[in-house]
Amino acid sequence: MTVNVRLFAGLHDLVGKRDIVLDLPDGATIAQLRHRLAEEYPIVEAFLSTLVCAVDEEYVPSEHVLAQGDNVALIPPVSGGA
Amino acid sequence: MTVNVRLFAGLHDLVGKRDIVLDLPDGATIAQLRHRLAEEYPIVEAFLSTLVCAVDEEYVPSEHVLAQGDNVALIPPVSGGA
Amino acid sequence: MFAVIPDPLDPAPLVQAVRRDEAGAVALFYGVVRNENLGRAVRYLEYDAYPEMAIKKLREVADEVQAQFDVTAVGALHRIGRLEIGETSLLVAVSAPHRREAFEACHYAVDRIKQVVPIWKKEVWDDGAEWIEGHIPEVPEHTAGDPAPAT
Amino acid sequence: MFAVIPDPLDPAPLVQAVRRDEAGAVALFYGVVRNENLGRAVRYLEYDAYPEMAIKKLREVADEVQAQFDVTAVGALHRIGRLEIGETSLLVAVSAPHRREAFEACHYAVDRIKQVVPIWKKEVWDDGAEWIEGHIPEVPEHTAGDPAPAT
Repeated sequence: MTVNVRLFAGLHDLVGKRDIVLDLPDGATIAQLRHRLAEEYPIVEAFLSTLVCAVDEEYVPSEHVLAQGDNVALIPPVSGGA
Repeated sequence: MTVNVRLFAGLHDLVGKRDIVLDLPDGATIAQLRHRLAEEYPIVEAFLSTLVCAVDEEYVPSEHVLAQGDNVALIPPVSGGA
Repeated sequence: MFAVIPDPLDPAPLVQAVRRDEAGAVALFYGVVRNENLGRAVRYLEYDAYPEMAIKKLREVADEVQAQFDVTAVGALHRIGRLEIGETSLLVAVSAPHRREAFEACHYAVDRIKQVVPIWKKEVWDDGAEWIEGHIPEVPEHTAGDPAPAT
Repeated sequence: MFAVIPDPLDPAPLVQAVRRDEAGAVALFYGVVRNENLGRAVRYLEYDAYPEMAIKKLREVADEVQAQFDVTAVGALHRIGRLEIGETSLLVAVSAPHRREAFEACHYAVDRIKQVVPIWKKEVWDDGAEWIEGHIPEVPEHTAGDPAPAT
């Protein structure tokens, strides 16, 4: 299956794209997505420890199971406000 | 000597004037002014216990000595804000 | 910026007046006329003031806030005269490097304004009206430097 | 009123949106771009966001504030894109019957926004730039109701 992955802030700058598509086995979890991401975009690996993921605009844990076509957002530590 | 006395809020409504003039002995204090006020305007007496006075836009104690032509403001408990 | 005026209060110039390049936070307080007080329906308010002294006391409160909190600037406007429900009677703006100080100092400033500034409000209800008695301002102690009272 | 937009933020409609006849107080917070951070001169900021989710999270923070404090309404606007020194990045307005709750709830809302809303700022200095890493948002626990992880 494929999932769409949205990149923000430093990740967006590093990868140079707002959206990428990842190929994952059916029933893959967020944990597996993170592994795949590190394989395909080694530059991202340093960010993984502080990165959380969101699906359908909600933060999800590593055990969360993905479905075909899911929109996953990679959320670095947030720094809005002033 | 004479001093000018400014009235606000409920006192202004009761007396019906913004400013009155009081005749006081030379060297009179705020305490004496309060007595004289109660004599000349008995309607004001009920207010005296919570009233403070200001001279030259500054709160002053009962012992404060007045001078000819002073502008005294009678300040009921304040209730500005919302 | 400090003022006691009968016109509607405009927050924009007040906020502009307290803005500083080193201030990351501005807390702005609106005191608004509400439709009830102590369970009684309010029709409108009427504010009286001793304007010259009120402005002086607003400045003194601002100086006190500046001395006690890590803030960059303070400003306050008070409206007087007749105010309808929903209209703004008081605006207090405080800028500070950080938000905590802006909030705390602004809250303190509003508390102090209600304690020391010679402004009074009359609540007007359907069946009457009353001047609200709030705080009795502190009066400084009589000091040795003052002329001795006449006896 | 909640929005995440690239245009200058206007406080007037936000304050109007939270005004209620029973609210005697409105606390309005301005997050402002300041000229230094941690001792380093800042030239300007660049904000990135996940706007749809950011708006959703602003609403959730407002719901949380409404549940925890005696307030009448909450609104928040966040600006994104390039912001110069002195420009407003965040506006949070809270109305309440009384001032204490307005101040405390507004402060709390700003704290929570900085913890959970997917917005990021890049500081640009004379000699470089850096995306600021602030708070790692809490992630809900994996619950029994979720589909079992594939193994």
